[in-house]
Amino acid sequence: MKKTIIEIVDAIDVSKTYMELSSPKSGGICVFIGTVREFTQGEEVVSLEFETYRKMALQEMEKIAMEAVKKWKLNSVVIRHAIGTKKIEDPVVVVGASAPHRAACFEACRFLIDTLKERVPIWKKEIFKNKTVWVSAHP
Amino acid sequence: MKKTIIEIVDAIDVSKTYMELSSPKSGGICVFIGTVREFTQGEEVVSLEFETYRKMALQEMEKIAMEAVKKWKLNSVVIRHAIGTKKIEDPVVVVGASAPHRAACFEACRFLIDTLKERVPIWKKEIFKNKTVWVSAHP
Amino acid sequence: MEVLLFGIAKDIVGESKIDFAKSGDMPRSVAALRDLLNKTYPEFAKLSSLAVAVNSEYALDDVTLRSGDEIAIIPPVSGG
Amino acid sequence: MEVLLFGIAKDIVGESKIDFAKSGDMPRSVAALRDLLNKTYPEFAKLSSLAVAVNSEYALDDVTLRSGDEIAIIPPVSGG
Repeated sequence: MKKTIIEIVDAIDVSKTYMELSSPKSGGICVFIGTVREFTQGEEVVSLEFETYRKMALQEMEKIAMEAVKKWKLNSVVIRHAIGTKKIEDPVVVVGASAPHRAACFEACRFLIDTLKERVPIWKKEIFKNKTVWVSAHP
Repeated sequence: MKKTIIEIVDAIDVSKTYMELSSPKSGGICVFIGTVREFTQGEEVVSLEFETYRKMALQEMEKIAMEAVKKWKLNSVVIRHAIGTKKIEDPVVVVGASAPHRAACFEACRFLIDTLKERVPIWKKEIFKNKTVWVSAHP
Repeated sequence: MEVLLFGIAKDIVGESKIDFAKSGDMPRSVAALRDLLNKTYPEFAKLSSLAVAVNSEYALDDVTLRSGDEIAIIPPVSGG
Repeated sequence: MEVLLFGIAKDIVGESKIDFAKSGDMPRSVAALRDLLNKTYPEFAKLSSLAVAVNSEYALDDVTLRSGDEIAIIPPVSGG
């Protein structure tokens, strides 16, 4: 039985991710945490605001998890994204994979975050001192 | 000032790794945890025993961290290895890197564990029911 | 027929949804919906991309829209 | 001159170090040390590889050994 945890939450507790991914069948666990960086292209960020089309986002996250489990024979997957206002250094997304060997968990973890960024309906607004920007909205 | 944490310990507390790597300058943190798997090539493992040439191991880990910080412009690096007897599912090694962007932290994290396995003087003995094996000792 | 709006799409329209039952001219396909949006709100044409979801799945231009469908405008996503 | 032993090297010799002050025939280079070990303990020749560290740095065959050096035999490493 493969374990997948898919969640959209108000605040992420990173420290529990490891226990969620631990398994006697795994030799490697890879976790990626995306956090709010204080500068974007030289401009100081005040905060980020995330919103989501929750029903569809959870469905897309579930599909991504399933694709990864199948492709890399993973024992477990976590995909957890935060929404709402996030300050500098706050975690906004955590993805992780555990597998018998390390190559699989690294590749899967990279796939999880790359694919999440491509197709999960979550939107990020950067709040600067004098303006706000919907990230990636314009070319 | 780049932060690097290099340690050889009796037991690893994985949950603190994230806070050690967190930084307002980072947008991505990648952590790899190596754990004891219950089967190796179809044989059930009872436990693993790790020993080290501590002085040299710490020196080699430090060199690996410095190489990674320089190559990927990391904000921080953790390399922590456990020694002694480890049971199924115990963490034996944690490596992690944080960087402004995710590609760098993934590549650096993979480099840290791959290079550690190649040259840090730590030795692993697999304890099976009826025999013990020094891993990689013989062709 | 209601169309849900998110992110910059919500800002462009100034509402979190458009109700086509009220306005009367309900588009019959994803392509027709895009045309209508671009005509009514020229700001949509300036976005990097614009996807449409029907019943919470990405839908190509030829997908037919029915009155019971849950439709959503998906401007460029930027999670993570 | 003491030579530290780890992992399978310790098992082969049956001790955690070799003291060449006692045995008298101290090798003068990394290559000479390897030759001596392979001659005295044929099991060393069966290992996947065998490295030598001098003052806690990997040392090539041509490195000279001095009596104050900290020397260690490094059988194939297997951390992680």
